[in-house]
Amino acid sequence: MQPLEKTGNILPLLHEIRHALEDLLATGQTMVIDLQAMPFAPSELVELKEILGVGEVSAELHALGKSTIQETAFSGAWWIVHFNIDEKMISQTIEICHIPAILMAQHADIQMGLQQLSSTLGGVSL
Amino acid sequence: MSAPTLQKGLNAFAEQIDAPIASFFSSCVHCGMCADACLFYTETGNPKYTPIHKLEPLRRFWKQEYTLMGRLKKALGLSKAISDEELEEWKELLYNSCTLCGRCSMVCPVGNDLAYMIRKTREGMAASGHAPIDLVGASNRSVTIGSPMGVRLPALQAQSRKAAKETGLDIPFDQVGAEYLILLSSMEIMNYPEYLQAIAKIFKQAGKTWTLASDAFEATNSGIQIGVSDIARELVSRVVNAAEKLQVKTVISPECGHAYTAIRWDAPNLMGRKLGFKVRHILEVLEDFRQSGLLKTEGLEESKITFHDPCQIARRGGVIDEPRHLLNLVSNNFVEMNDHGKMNWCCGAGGGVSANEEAHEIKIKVFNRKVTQLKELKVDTLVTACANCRIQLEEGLEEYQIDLPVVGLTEMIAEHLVETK
Amino acid sequence: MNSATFLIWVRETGFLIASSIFIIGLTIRFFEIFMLGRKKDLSEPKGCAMRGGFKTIFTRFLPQDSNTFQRSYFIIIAGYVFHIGLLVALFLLVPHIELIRAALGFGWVGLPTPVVDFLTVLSLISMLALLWHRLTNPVLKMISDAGDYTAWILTFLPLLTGYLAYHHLFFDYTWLLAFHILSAELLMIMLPFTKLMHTFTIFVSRFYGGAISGHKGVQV
Amino acid sequence: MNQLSLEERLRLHGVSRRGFLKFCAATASLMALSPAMIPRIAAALENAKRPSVIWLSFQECTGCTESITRSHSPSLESLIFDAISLDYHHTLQVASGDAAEHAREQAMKDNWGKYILVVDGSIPLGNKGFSTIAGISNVDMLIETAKGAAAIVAVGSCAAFGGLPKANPNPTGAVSIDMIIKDKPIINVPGCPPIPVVMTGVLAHFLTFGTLPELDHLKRPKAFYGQNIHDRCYRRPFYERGQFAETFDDEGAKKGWCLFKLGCKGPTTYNACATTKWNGGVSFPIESGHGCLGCSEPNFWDAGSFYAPLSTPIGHVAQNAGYALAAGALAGAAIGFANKQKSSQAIEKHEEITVNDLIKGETK
Repeated sequence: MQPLEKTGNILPLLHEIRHALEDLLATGQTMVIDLQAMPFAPSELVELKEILGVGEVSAELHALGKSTIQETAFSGAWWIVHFNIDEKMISQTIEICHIPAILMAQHADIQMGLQQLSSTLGGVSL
Repeated sequence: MSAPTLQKGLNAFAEQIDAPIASFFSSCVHCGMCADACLFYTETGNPKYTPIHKLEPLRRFWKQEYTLMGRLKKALGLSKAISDEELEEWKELLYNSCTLCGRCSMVCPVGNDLAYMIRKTREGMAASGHAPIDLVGASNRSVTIGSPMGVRLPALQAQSRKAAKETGLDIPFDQVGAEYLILLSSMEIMNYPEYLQAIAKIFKQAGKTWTLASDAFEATNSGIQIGVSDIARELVSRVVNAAEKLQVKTVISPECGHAYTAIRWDAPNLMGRKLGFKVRHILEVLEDFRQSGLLKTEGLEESKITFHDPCQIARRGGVIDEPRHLLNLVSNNFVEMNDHGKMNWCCGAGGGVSANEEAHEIKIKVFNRKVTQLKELKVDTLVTACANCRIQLEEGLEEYQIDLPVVGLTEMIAEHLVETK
Repeated sequence: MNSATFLIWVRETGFLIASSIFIIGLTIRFFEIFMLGRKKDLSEPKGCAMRGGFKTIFTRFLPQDSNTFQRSYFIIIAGYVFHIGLLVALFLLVPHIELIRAALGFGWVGLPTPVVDFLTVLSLISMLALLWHRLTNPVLKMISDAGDYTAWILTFLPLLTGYLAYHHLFFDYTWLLAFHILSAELLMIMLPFTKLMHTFTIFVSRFYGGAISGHKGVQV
Repeated sequence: MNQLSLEERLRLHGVSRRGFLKFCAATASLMALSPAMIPRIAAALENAKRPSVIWLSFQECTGCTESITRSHSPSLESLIFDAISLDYHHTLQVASGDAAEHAREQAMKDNWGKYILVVDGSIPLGNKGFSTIAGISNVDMLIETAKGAAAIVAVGSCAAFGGLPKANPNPTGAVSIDMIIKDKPIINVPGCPPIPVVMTGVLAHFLTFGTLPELDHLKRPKAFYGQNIHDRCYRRPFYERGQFAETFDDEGAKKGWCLFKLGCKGPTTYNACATTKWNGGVSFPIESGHGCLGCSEPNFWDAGSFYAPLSTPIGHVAQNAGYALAAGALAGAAIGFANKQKSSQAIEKHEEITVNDLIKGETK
């Protein structure tokens, strides 16, 4: 059996990533590419992943299910996949940025954490 | 006797419409290629001379009477009826500026035979009284006198005596049982008596019997040119009757284009029966003689010569290879014009144009096409095989001040005959 | 009416109407022509009318000689490119072959779409050039009538809408496809009653013309 | 509870702000919106209130409801449903009989002018009795419920376009929702059934922005129905090259060639199947080896065989051609005969022309 036909969308996508990285360096402009908005042949996402490779940073997030944040071999380009509690994929994107926003500690969460820490400190004596 | 009317003209159109015409009009895509093939257009640049445009009256008639859509439109009053005024306007296009040469028929990409249709359109034109007065006169003389130029038997007899004296040969008249019946055109009798002498010599050498018919010597047929089959039939039947009475095997058309068409192709159809004899053009007969070794010539023309194909003989008659074989028999410097054979350019005077004084000016103007061809070649002698072409060639060359002798092919062959006693 | 129901209409009712008129019209036209008949030529033949007729059907695809070509090169080249493009698009595009297969029960192999697309573009350009020629050349200006322009539009529209539909240009594809089919149906309806009839009668007229020459022994 | 914003409710469930942002990212993807819209979505959802939804099912097969409930437990879709108050759905609700109808009336009263009305199934107009709920005919219930709705979502091809009940000859006189309701914003979410996330995407949009998404000429949200299946099909290159599967089990089919010749309606179908796909992004019909039926297009059920190429005519072409040929031959023979007569008569009428008959006005 011959390999299945390709949409040919990988090459333009790689070009898009290249331009986005150039912009990031030049102006600090970040960008998100939604992989689910594009048609891909069954084999193509695998191929894309192989081309982009694995970079230095890899993170895992646990909020409303798992999320994986993987820097690609091209620093500044991140492969981000969100899963729901059922471990079904709900979103798959490539982000071009210094660090994905989702990794940043959020103001509201810090505040809540701070409250908890304060009450912990108030309730016990070490 | 009744005067021509539009009604008679339209009736004649209806008589002429047949499957070929219906298919021709159905196929025409108005591409305009016929204009580029017509010397009346190429030499004047006037688009009204486009061959298919000349057929507009017939096309409209066909459309209105013989197509579903045309009939519907006519019933709804949406179509323009054909009028006398219109036919009168088209007279110039159908008679003065068409020689029925059929060059347009050869280039038409959908294969339309436009010359065939123009010939048929002329039936309606004549029946409705829109034929040129000079052609009417010529037809009148043909029917009443026996020749369009008014040549009577005594004139021919005088020429025959002269020929007999020149050649020392007998010029036979009304010989029952002769193998060949020789026809002549008035032009040959009056302008080119050499032809008759050449015939006498050639047939003598070939050892073939021949005769003239005192009641049917004229080969030309004004009925064909003006487009009246009844007159054409009347004229052609004289030849047919004479040939059958004299029991000849073959009737020979002289060096005249439309005469050949009239007797060779039209006669049986006009008479409505097959003929009891064969009809050949003189060139075909000469070529027959050559092939059978009956034509012994000596000497070759030194001068550079070319051949003007008469349209009716070549493109409309299929006599194309014959003159070339004959020319190469007596010349070693025969060259072809750029367009020749079935693609030759007409001299501009055929199809009744030469008999039509109204067409004189344009006839000379379009001769420029032949002048251009001849200038390219720079020959010493121009040979042809049609008396009508020959007159136009001589007259045209004179007008364009070109000094170039024009010779009939039959005479040229006769010049080279080996003298036998 | 929305595009989807319009598409169904042209594929169903529209096609039924168009194909009926097309077939009825064609048949009538052929009866009109052939039933007129022609007189038997009683003159002794010099050549063969039949051979001349059938030969001319093919030989007249090309100009008689190089001089004729030089004199009319524009109309010949543009005409050729236009016809080739049109015929390739009509008979070698797979969706069209499927239509033929559905209607007649047989089909053949098609060409890759980019090839058809390229020839369609050439065809469209040629048609525009031919129109310009018709509007400016003195001969064509004189001999052209409403029928010539109608025929041009009827032929141009299916090519154009087909091209637009294939490239999804300007309009929603469903509308374009429906208009493309509709334009082809208009062409079918009008073909028997316009000069487009030459599509079929060209073989008849070439035969007759060639037979007249062939009978007289003129090489065709 | 209904007065809390979505973010507040999520926080009550112990979801962090990060989790909320992740939810927003997934929602953007779900609504086919640009990722750049995520901050706007977050801002909107922070304040979004829980709207009431009334779901009416008329002449339908419950396929649409099946489709939307395919994705169960705490999936994204269910979170969206968490965020709305589904106050009436006669298939899904626990209540029955009078209580059920009462729930609808109560929800209408409580949220008059604000609730979303979701409808699946077409409305039979041939006879009101063809389809009733609790003794109320479909058309009456629709008109009554639509009055207080903020917007109507016509889910599935039946509600949107009349669907299979409307298929020729349409025995029940079925019509789509927009044929009856003219004064309310209507959004069509066709498909047989629609892709589940497309249904929830539309609700998410309403929830997020409080407005309907941008619609096409068939009132379908452009975000999901703006793209043509054929354009986004990964088998498109085969179409270009002229490589087609001729049967479902030939070499071409095995090699994944284009399904055009097997009747694929992809070229005239606008839907998100080729990108969003089905069953959590697993596949879609063409990927599974079957041509697109065009189920999200009006009257797809009357567009001829599912297995006849799009370029072929619908109906009995050959038979019709036979009749036309016969009719043409008859008419042609009659006309041809008349033509022939005309010529023969002309020949009969022919008066011989002599040389004296050629000049007009001349009498001799």
